[in-house]
Amino acid sequence: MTPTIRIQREDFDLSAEVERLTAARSHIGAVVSFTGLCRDEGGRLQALELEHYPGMAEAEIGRVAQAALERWPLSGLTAIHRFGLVRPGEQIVLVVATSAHRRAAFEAADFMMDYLKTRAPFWKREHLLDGTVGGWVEARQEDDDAASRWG
Amino acid sequence: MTPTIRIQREDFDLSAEVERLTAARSHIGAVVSFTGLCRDEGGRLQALELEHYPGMAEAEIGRVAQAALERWPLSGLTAIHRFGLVRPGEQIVLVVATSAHRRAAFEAADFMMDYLKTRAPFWKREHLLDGTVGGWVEARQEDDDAASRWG
Amino acid sequence: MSEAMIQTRPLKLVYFAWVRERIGLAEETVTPPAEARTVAELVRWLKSRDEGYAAAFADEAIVRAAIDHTHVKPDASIAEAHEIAFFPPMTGG
Amino acid sequence: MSEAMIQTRPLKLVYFAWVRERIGLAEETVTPPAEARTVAELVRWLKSRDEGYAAAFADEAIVRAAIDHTHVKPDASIAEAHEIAFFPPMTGG
Repeated sequence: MTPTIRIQREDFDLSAEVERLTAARSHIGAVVSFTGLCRDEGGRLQALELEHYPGMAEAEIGRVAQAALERWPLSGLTAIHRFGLVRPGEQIVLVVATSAHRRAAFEAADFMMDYLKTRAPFWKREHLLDGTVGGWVEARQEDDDAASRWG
Repeated sequence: MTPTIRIQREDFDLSAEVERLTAARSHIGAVVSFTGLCRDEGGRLQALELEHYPGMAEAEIGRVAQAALERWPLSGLTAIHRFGLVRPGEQIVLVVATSAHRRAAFEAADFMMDYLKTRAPFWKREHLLDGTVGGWVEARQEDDDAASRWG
Repeated sequence: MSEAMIQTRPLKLVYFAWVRERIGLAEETVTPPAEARTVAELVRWLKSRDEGYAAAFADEAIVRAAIDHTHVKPDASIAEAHEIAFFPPMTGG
Repeated sequence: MSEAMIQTRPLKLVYFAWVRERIGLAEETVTPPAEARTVAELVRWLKSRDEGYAAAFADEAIVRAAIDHTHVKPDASIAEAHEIAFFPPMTGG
């Protein structure tokens, strides 16, 4: 099975991506999706600017997906990450994992997100409502801690 | 926040349910969905018959949802479970959890599914391709084990 | 509440999945004797009624019970119950 | 590969986020001296070039590096590298 990995400026459609993985595959019992949205950060955010490293972003997410496929018996795996300007309430990232059973689908999606956060070459900068460009979002220790759960 | 709980014969739409939880709420950063599908069990299954205990099904899922709300800082929580005849590839159950951060959304959805499996009064019976009605699906020890993880 | 009142109070019983099939009924209203004070004692009385109940409750440890839509253990009192349900371990989700 | 070859081999460097901003460049091609054999040694050489690099790498422990699209540690050899990237800890997802 080849995972689907897309790095794109455009939005994505959750149902369409789930449909792509489940259509005509009736051995799938579990579908877990994670959608990451842009928060408004208490109303002060106008948009998030997402910078990425083209080429490496695809390669690194591909490596994380391969690790997930080796670890869990998955039927399908999709990861989509947007770049550019994303406004509060809009979608940033999607992971969908399908499997015969729910434990594999839950764990693989959780694992993918932990590694996307800490290893995929994306950086967020805040654009504030007052028109200024704020600072780069700082990496959080708890994201590293989350990724280290997987050994 | 009041969770949405529905016990219904009709199918449901993943995107519509996610949309209901996220529309115009821009403090949400994470959406985790679990969709449980009817497997074809190696091609021998024509349909699953889902029997439920009306009244108690809603009450019990409501109690599990309340426990999730007390345990995690959720922005929204939806659980939908179908009854009646469901064919391979069709959807059986949906849980959607939204939160500011991903850990709460993942854990709450995972928790909901573990407790739905072991506490919600639903019973599955197999209808086979050869036209016969097979046996009642047996409860699995690993489902009890999964639920006991949450203490 | 006096034993006489308990004895004569009708109680709704509902059955699901193979418990329902073995008993041959989806629901019924019964008036259990006063000595049936707990779920386990009610099951013992039901088993004495005919072989359908005996088959349904052959392995008492596996059949689950709920009083008024809430899961209960075999030693739960049925004194305040309006509807008692018996069913196999759940297999939803 | 001889040191003379290493010395003259041009190397593409790419920078992201605040590393890019502090250096003032998104990418450049450099020819580092032969003694710059590892990522850490390359950083030391870059820091000596001007204050933008010095500011970008002020806390060397925090800047991450990748060689040809793969994360590497500071002691990684740059001998076979075609493109080396420097960037802050990732904040995607």
